[in-house]
Amino acid sequence: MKKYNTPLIDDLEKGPWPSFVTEMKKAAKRSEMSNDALGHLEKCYSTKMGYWKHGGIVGVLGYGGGVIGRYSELGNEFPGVAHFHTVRLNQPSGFFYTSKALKEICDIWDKYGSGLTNVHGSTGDLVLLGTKTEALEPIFAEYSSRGWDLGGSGSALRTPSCCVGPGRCEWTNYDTLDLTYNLTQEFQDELHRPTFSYKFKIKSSGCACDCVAAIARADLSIIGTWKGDIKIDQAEVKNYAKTMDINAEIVNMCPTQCMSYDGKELKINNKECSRCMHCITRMTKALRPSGERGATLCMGSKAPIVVGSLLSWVIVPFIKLEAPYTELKDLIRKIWDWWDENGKPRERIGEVIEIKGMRSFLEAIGVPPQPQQIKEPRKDPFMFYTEEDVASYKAKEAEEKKTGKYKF
Amino acid sequence: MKKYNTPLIDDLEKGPWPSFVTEMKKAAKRSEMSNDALGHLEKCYSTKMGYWKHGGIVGVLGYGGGVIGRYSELGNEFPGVAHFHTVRLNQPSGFFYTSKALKEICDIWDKYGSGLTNVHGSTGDLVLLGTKTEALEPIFAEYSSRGWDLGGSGSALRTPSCCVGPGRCEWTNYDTLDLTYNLTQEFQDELHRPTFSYKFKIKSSGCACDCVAAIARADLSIIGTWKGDIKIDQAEVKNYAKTMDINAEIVNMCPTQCMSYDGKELKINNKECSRCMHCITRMTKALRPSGERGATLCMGSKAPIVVGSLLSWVIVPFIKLEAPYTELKDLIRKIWDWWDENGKPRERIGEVIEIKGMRSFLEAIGVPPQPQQIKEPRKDPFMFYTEEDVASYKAKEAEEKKTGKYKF
Amino acid sequence: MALPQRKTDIGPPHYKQFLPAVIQKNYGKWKYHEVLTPGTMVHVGESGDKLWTVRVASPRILSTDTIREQCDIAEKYCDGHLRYTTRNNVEFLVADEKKLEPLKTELKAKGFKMGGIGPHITNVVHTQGWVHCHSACTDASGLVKAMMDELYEYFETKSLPNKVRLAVACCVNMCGAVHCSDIAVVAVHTKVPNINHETFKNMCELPTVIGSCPTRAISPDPAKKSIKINADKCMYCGNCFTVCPPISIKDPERDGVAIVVGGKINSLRTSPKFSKLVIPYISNEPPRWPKVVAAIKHIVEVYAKNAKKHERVGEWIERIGWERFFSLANIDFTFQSIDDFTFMRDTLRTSATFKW
Amino acid sequence: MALPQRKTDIGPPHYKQFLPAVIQKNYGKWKYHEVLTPGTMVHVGESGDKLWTVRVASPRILSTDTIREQCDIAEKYCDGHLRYTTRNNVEFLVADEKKLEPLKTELKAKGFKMGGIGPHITNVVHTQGWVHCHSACTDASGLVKAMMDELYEYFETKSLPNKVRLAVACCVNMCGAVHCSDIAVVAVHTKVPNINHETFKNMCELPTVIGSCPTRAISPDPAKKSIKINADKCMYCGNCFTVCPPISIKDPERDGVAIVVGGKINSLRTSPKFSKLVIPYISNEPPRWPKVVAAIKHIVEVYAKNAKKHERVGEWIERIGWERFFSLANIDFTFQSIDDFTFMRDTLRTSATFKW
Ligand code: SRM
Ligand code: SRM
Ligand code: SRM
Ligand code: SRM
Ligand code: SF4
Ligand code: SF4
Ligand code: SF4
Ligand code: SF4
Ligand code: SF4
Ligand code: SF4
Ligand code: SF4
Ligand code: SF4
Repeated sequence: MKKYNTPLIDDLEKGPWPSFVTEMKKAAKRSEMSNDALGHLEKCYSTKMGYWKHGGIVGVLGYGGGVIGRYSELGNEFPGVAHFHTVRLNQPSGFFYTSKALKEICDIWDKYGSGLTNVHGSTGDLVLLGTKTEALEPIFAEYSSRGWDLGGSGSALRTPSCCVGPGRCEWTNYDTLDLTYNLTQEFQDELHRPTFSYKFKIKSSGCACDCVAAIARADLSIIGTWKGDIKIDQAEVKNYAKTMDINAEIVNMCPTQCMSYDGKELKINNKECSRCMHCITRMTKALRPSGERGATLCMGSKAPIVVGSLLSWVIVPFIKLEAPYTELKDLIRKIWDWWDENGKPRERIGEVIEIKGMRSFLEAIGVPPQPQQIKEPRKDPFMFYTEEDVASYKAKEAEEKKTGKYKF
Repeated sequence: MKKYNTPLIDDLEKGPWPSFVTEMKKAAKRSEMSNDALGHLEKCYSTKMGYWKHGGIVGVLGYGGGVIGRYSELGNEFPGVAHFHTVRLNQPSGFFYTSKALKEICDIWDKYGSGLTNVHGSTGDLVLLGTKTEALEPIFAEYSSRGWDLGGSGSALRTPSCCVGPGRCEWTNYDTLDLTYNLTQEFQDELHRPTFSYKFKIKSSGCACDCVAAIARADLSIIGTWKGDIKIDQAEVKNYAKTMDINAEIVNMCPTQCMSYDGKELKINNKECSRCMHCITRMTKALRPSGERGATLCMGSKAPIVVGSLLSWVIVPFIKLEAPYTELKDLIRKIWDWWDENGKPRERIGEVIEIKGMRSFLEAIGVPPQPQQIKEPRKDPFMFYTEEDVASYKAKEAEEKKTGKYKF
Repeated sequence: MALPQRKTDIGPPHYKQFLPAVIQKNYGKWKYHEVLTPGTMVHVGESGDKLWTVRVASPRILSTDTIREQCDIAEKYCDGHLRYTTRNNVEFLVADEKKLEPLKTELKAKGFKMGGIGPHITNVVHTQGWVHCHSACTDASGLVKAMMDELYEYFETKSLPNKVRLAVACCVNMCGAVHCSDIAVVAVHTKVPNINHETFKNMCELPTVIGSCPTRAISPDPAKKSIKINADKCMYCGNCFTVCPPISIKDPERDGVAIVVGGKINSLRTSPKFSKLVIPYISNEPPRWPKVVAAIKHIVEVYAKNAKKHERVGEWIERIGWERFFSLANIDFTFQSIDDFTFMRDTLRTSATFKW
Repeated sequence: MALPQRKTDIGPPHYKQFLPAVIQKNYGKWKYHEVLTPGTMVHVGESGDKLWTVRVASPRILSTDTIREQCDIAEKYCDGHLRYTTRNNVEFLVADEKKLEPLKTELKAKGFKMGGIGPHITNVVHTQGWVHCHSACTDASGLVKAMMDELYEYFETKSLPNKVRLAVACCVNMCGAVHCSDIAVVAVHTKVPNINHETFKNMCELPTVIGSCPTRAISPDPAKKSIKINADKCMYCGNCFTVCPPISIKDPERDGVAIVVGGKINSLRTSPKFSKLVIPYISNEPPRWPKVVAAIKHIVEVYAKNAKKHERVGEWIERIGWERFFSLANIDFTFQSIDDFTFMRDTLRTSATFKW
C-alpha cells in the first residue's frame, strides 16, 4: 500500500468534532481503495478542485438504479479510485438496526468495497461508498440473499424515508414506520426500474415538526395531523408555569392567537388552532391532540435547480392513514399517471404542476378545490373557465332566482 | 331632439347615491350628444354589451396626446355619439379650484362638447367626456388661452397627480402640490409628445397613508417619510386614553412592536420604528414625526395586464425633496434613458426591470444596493458576479489576511 | 367668432391661485385634525387657524350644471373655494365657522350627500364602462350606483372597523387602483375571442398580436393569413383584442364580473396588498346587478361583524386565514381562486397548518 | 467461494425486527419525553415504561470499524439496539436505567461526543463534496468538520434560543434540505463554463444542452457544431455541465461558497421558509475555510444575543426585518442579495416602511 502524504486533510483530524478523515484512514488500513481515496482527496484539497468524472451507467442485472457510477480522472495516479461507485442500500424504516444486522452489512462491505459508508445518505439510504464495477453483482447477491435490497436512483421512485414516529415519539399521528415500509414494498418496481420523467421522493413525518424535512425535499410530503381538540391537563400547566413564562413563550407565540392564560387556566379556542405544534412541543406533558388522526398530503418540493426551490404544496388537507393504505396508494398511482402524461424528461412533478396548473392536476387525481390548499387566492383576474364552470354558475343563479336566496 | 325611452337606466335615478344618469339627463337637456349618449347607454344595458369602437388617432396640432378618440359602431342610430372623444385637461395640483375657474371650464365645454365630465379621471385629469373631431382645435385654443393645458395619454408621461398634502394635512413630509406642479412643468415635452415605450405615471403622496394610491398605480411612486423620532405629547396621550384602549388599538397593532404603554407613559423605540403611520394617524394630537423630511422613491407599479399587477418597489430609501428638485429630476431622466435603451414597445418600466434585473437598473441610475430595497434577500443561489465583484471580494479577503479581522 | 390664440406646453395653472386664504396662511403648517361627523372634519393650524371641510358624494360623471351648482354653493360659503378628492368626492372648504351649519343645511336641502370621512365607505373608484370605453365588458357607473345605494348607510352614518375602499373595473385593464382595494368588482370575459380572418390581414400585425398574448395561446394560421387561438391556453384576458380590432371577445351572455377582496394601498400596520379573487363569476345583470351588490354587502357585513377595530378587510382576513374567510363568509371555493398564473408559487400553501 | 442466490424486489427488511422490546411494547403509545442533558433524553410510555436515548455525533462518513465499535457498545448497553437519526447522528436506545450512566462513561472514554438534543446545534446536513461527487465545487465533509469544531460548545453544552440547523451543499444541486436551513453554506461557481467544442458534437445532444439552461444563455454554434454561451445571461448554475461532460465549469481560484440564512422546515409558529442569501462569496480555503467558519459563528452569536426564546433564526430576522439583520450583523449588502430570478417579485420591497 502506497502511503500518501496528506498534510491538509490531516489537519481535519484535530478538534472535538468526529473526523471523517480519521474514518477514511481507518478504512485505508485495510482497503487499497480507501487508501487511494485519501490521496485523491488530499489532491483535491491542495488544488481546490474535484477530479471525479460524470457518472457512467453501471448497475446490477434487472435493476436500473441503486448504484451511482463514479470514475476518477486521475485513475492512473490513484488506481484504487479509478472506479469508485456507490451502492445504495434501502435502509429500514426509522433507521433502526440491531448490531447483528449492521455487522453483517459491514462484513460484506469490507469484502467487496472500500469499507467506507455514509450512514445515511440525504435521501435515507445506507450508502456504501466506493466499489468497482465487477464487485456489483456479488455485492447485490450477498446483500439481497440476506434480506437487504437496493435503494433508488435515476428517474425512479427514490427510497422512501420517515421520522422515528411511533417508534419513539408521543406526537405522531400515524404509523410513519409502517407506511414507509408498506409503500416501499408496494412500489418495488417503480423503485428499481426507472420509468419516470425524473426522480420522485416520498417522505413521511408524523407531525408538523417534520423531523424528516419532508416538506422541503420530497415530491410527496406526508405530514401527520389531527382533527380534534388539544386536550389540556391544567395540573401540568401549573407545573410548567413554575419554570416557564407561559404567556411570553406560548400564548404570545401562538400564530393564530387562539390561546389565553390568566395565570390559572390555559384556554385554547380549538376551532381557530392551525395545529402548528408550538404549544404542544413546549408543554408536552400538559397538551395532547385528540380526535381523528391522519395526515396532510403535500406535493412538489425540490432543490433549486433549475427554476428555483419549491416547498411542497398542500393537495389533500386530510387523509386517514391506516394499513393497507389503499386510498393513498391509489392516489399515488393517479399522480404518477398524470405526471407521466404531462411531464417532459427531467421535470419534477412540482414543476409540471406549475406548468399545467393545479387544477389540471387536482382534477386528474380527483381532489376538489379547497381553501386549505392555498395561502391566499389568486391576485390577477385572468382565469380559465370551463363550459361546465359557467354552466354551473348559471344554474346556481337560476336556482337563486327561484329561492330568492343567494349562495355565494 | 329625439327622446329615448330609457327604462333600464332610469332605474338608476332612484336611491340615495347621486345618479350619473341624472347627470347625463341634465346634460342631455342642452346637448344632442349627451342625449344620444343616453340612448346609446340604454342600448348597452338592454343588450348587455358595449358598442364603442377601438380608438382612432385624433388630437391637436403639435401634441401626440391629451385626447382619446372614440367612435360608436352605432353611429347611424345615435349620430350624436358617432364621434365621442374625450379631452383630458391637466388638473391643478391637489384638485383645488375656484368657482370662477370651474365655471369657465364649464362654459367652454358646453359650447363645444357634451356638457358631461369626469371630475376626475383615475389618473387625475379633468376629463371632458365626448366631443367631435372638428371641435378639438377650438377647444384647445379656448382652454390654453385661458391657462389650461392638456394632460397625457399614449406612450408618454401621464399627468402627474398628488395628495392634498401641505394644502390640508398635518402629516405631509414634503410639498406634494409644488413637486407635482414643478415636475409637470419640467416635463411638458414628455407629457405632450409620446416618445416612450409605453405610459409612465408619477404620483406623489405626502406620507405612508398614500392618499393618492401611488404605490399601486404609478411607475414612479413618491411616498413622504422622515428620519427623526416621533415626538410624544404625553398630556395628549392621556386625553386619548380616556376614549381609546391604547394598548389594544395602538401598541399591539404596531407592526414593529416598538411601542409600550404602562397606563401612564407611552414609549417608542424609534430606532425600530418602520414609520408605518398607524400610531400617528390614530393619535394625531399626541404624536408627530420630527427630524429630516423627504421621501422614499418606489418604482414600477401597474395594473395586471399582461403578466400580473405590480406594486412599486423601493429604489431610493430616502431623498430630500426641495425646489428645484434637481436631484430627483436628474434621476428621472436617467430612469427614462435606461428604459429607452432597454424597453420594448408596450413594456412598462417595472416589467423592464423585471426582465433586465434590478442591478442593471440601479447601476444605470447610480443607486447603490441597500437592504431597504428588499423585503428579503434572494432564495436561490444563482447569482451573477461581475469580474469586479469577485476582484473586490478577493481584495477584501487579502486585506483581512493583513489585519487579521474579518469584514463580512 | 374668432378663436383666441392657442398656447402650448404651458402645463396646468399654478395651484396656489386656487387655495383659500386660510390654506395659503397655514400651508404646510397644519397641526392636527378632528373628524366631526362622517361628512365634516376640521383641520387646525399651528397658528390656531381652523379649516372645516364638508365632503359630498359625487357620481364622478358630472354635468356642467351640477358643477355650476357646486360652484354657487362654494361662492356662498367658501369664498368660491372647493376641491375634489383623489376618490372623486367634492370638498367644500370653509374658513368661517359660522358658515358651516348653513352650508350643511343647504347641501342637505339640495340633495347633496355628506359622508365618507373616517371609518366609512367613501366613493367607489371606477372607470368608464359602457359610457365611454370600447374595452368595457360591464358598466362601471351603473354598478357603482347600485352598490352605493345599497351600502349608503356606511357612507353617511354607520361606522366600520376601518375604511373600506371599493372599486369597479370594467375590464381587466383595471384603470384605477382596483387591484389593491378592500373589495372590488372586475369585469371578465369567459370565452375565447372570435377572429375575423377576412379583415385580420389588413388591420393587424401578426407579431404584435402573437406577442400580446400572455399565455402564448396565439399562433399563426398561414393558410388564412391570420392567427389561431389555442382554446386550452386562452384565459380571455382580451389583450389580443386590445391590439387588433378584428378580434372580438365580447359576449353578452358570458361576460360577467368577478369579486376580489383584501387589497390595501397604505403601509399602516401592514404592507400594501393586492386584492384576491373570492367569487369568480356573477352574470352581468344591468341595471342593478343584484347578486353583485348582495355579495359585496354580505362581505362588508361579515367584515363588520368579525374584524377588530382598525383592521382593514385584508388585515382581518390575513389574521384569521383565507380558509376561515371562506367558511365565515360561506362562499364556495372554486378552482378559479387557485392561482395558475404569475404568482402561483407564492400563493399555494406550503405548510400543513391551516384551520378546518 | 460461491455467491448466495440473489433476490430482487424484496425491499428493505421489516423494521420491526430491529425495534427493542420496550419500543415494541410502547409502540405508538408514548406519553411524553424529557430532555435530561443535551445528549440524553427519556421517553415515557402510557404504560409508564421508559426509554432513554443517548445521542452521539457522527461524521456520517463512517468506516466499518467505527460502525462495529458502535455495535459493540449497543450490545453492551442496549441489547444490541441502536438507530441513526435523520441528521445522521447515532442514537443508543437504553431500556434499563442502570445502564445509562455506564454507557455515557464508556462513550466519553472512547471519544464519542454526546449532544445535539434540544435548543442546540446538531449534526450538519451535508453532501458528498470532493469525497465522491463530480459536481462538487467544494468539500462538504471538510467544511462540516471545520464548522463543528468551532461551534462544538453549542452541540455539547451551550444553549441557543432554539435549534439551529446547519447545512452544507457542495454545489447548487443542494442535495439535502440545505435550502431551508437556519444557516447554510452552498458552493458556487462564478465563471462562465468552458466548452470543449471538439468533443461536444459526439458527446452531447444539442437540444438537451440548450434546454438545460434556465436563463436561455445557450444557443447553437452551427459553425463549430457546438454551442455558445451568452456571458451576460449565464449565472454559472452548472446545469449545462451536468448534462454534458465537454462543458467544464470548475475553477479553483474562482469557485467559492455563499452563505444563506433564515430557513426552516417545521410549521411551528411560522410556516416553512427558504434560506436567503446574505454573503455572496467567500473563497474556497481548504482545509479549514476560516472565513466561512468565522462568518457562521458570527451569525450564530448575533442570533444568540438578539433572538427571543423559541425563535428560529428566520423567525427572529423576520421580526426585526432583514435591513436590521444586515446592520446588526454588520454584513455588507451586495447586489447578489437582490433577487433577479424566479422570486424577484416577491422579494422586492413594496412599501415605504422599513428601518433606517
Ligand atoms: C448521495 C446524495 C448526497 C449525500 O451525500 O447524501 C446525493 C448525491 C447526488 N445527487 Fe442528490 N443526492 C442525495 C440526495 C439529494 C437530496 C435530498 C433528499 O433526497 O432528501 C436532494 C434535494 C431534494 C430534491 O430531490 O430536490 C438532491 C438533489 C439533487 C439534484 C437536484 C434535483 C432537482 O430536481 O432539483 C441533483 C441533480 C440531478 O438530478 O441531476 C442531484 C444529483 C446528485 C448526483 C447524482 C449528481 C450526479 O449527477 O452525479 C450526486 C451523486 C453524488 C455521488 O457521486 O455520490 N441531487 N439530492 C444523496 C442521496 C443519498 C441517498 O440515496 O440516501
Ligand atoms: C379614463 C380612464 C379611466 C377613468 O374612467 O378614469 C382610463 C381609460 C382607459 N384606459 Fe386606463 N384609464 C385611466 C386610468 C388608468 C389607471 C389608473 C391611474 O392612472 O392611476 C390605470 C392603472 C394603472 C396603470 O397605469 O397600470 C390604467 C390602466 C390601463 C391599462 C393597463 C396598462 C398596463 O400597463 O397594465 C390600459 C391598456 C392599454 O394601455 O392598452 C388602459 C387603457 C385605457 C383606455 C385608453 C383603453 C383604450 O384602449 O381605449 C381607456 C380609454 C377609455 C375611454 O374611452 O375613455 N388603462 N388606466 C383613466 C384616465 C383618466 C385620466 O387621465 O385621468
Ligand atoms: C381627501 C383625501 C386626499 C386627497 O388628496 O384627496 C384623503 C384625506 C385624508 N386621509 Fe386619506 N385621503 C384620501 C384618499 C385616501 C386613499 C386613496 C384611495 O382610497 O384611493 C387612501 C389609501 C387607501 C388604502 O389604503 O387602500 C387613504 C388612506 C388613509 C389612511 C389609512 C387608513 C388605514 O388605516 O388603513 C388614513 C389614516 C386614517 O384614516 O386615520 C388617511 C387619513 C386621511 C386624513 C385624515 C389626512 C388628514 O389629516 O387630513 C384625511 C381625511 C381622512 C378621511 O377621509 O377619512 N387616509 N386615503 C382622499 C379622500 C378620498 C375620498 O374622497 O374619500
Ligand atoms: C431524532 C429525530 C427524528 C428522527 O427520526 O431521526 C428528531 C427527534 C425529535 N424531534 Fe425533531 N428530530 C429530528 C430532526 C428534526 C428535523 C429535521 C432536520 O433538522 O433536518 C426538524 C425540522 C428542522 C427545521 O424546522 O428546520 C425537527 C424539528 C423539531 C422541532 C421543531 C423545532 C422548532 O421549534 O423550530 C421539535 C419541537 C421541539 O424541539 O420541541 C422537534 C422535536 C423532536 C423530539 C422532541 C420529538 C420527540 O418527542 O421525540 C425529538 C427529540 C428532539 C431533539 O432532538 O431535540 N423536532 N427535528 C431527528 C434528530 C436529528 C438530529 O440528529 O439532530
Ligand atoms: S415529525 Fe413529529 S412525530 Fe415525527 S419524530 Fe418529529 S416530532 Fe415526532
Ligand atoms: S398548536 Fe399552534 S396554533 Fe394551535 S394552539 Fe398551539 S400554538 Fe396555537
Ligand atoms: S398621503 Fe399623507 S400627507 Fe397626503 S393627504 Fe394623505 S395623510 Fe396627508
Ligand atoms: S409609526 Fe408604526 S412602526 Fe412606528 S411606532 Fe407607530 S405604529 Fe409603530
Ligand atoms: S377598465 Fe377597461 S373597460 Fe374600463 S375604462 Fe379601463 S380599459 Fe376601459
Ligand atoms: S384573450 Fe388573452 S389569453 Fe386569450 S388569446 Fe387573446 S391575448 Fe391570449
Ligand atoms: S450538492 Fe452537488 S456536488 Fe454535492 S453531492 Fe449533490 S450534486 Fe454532488
Ligand atoms: S452554467 Fe447555467 S446559466 Fe450558465 S450556460 Fe450553463 S446552464 Fe446556462
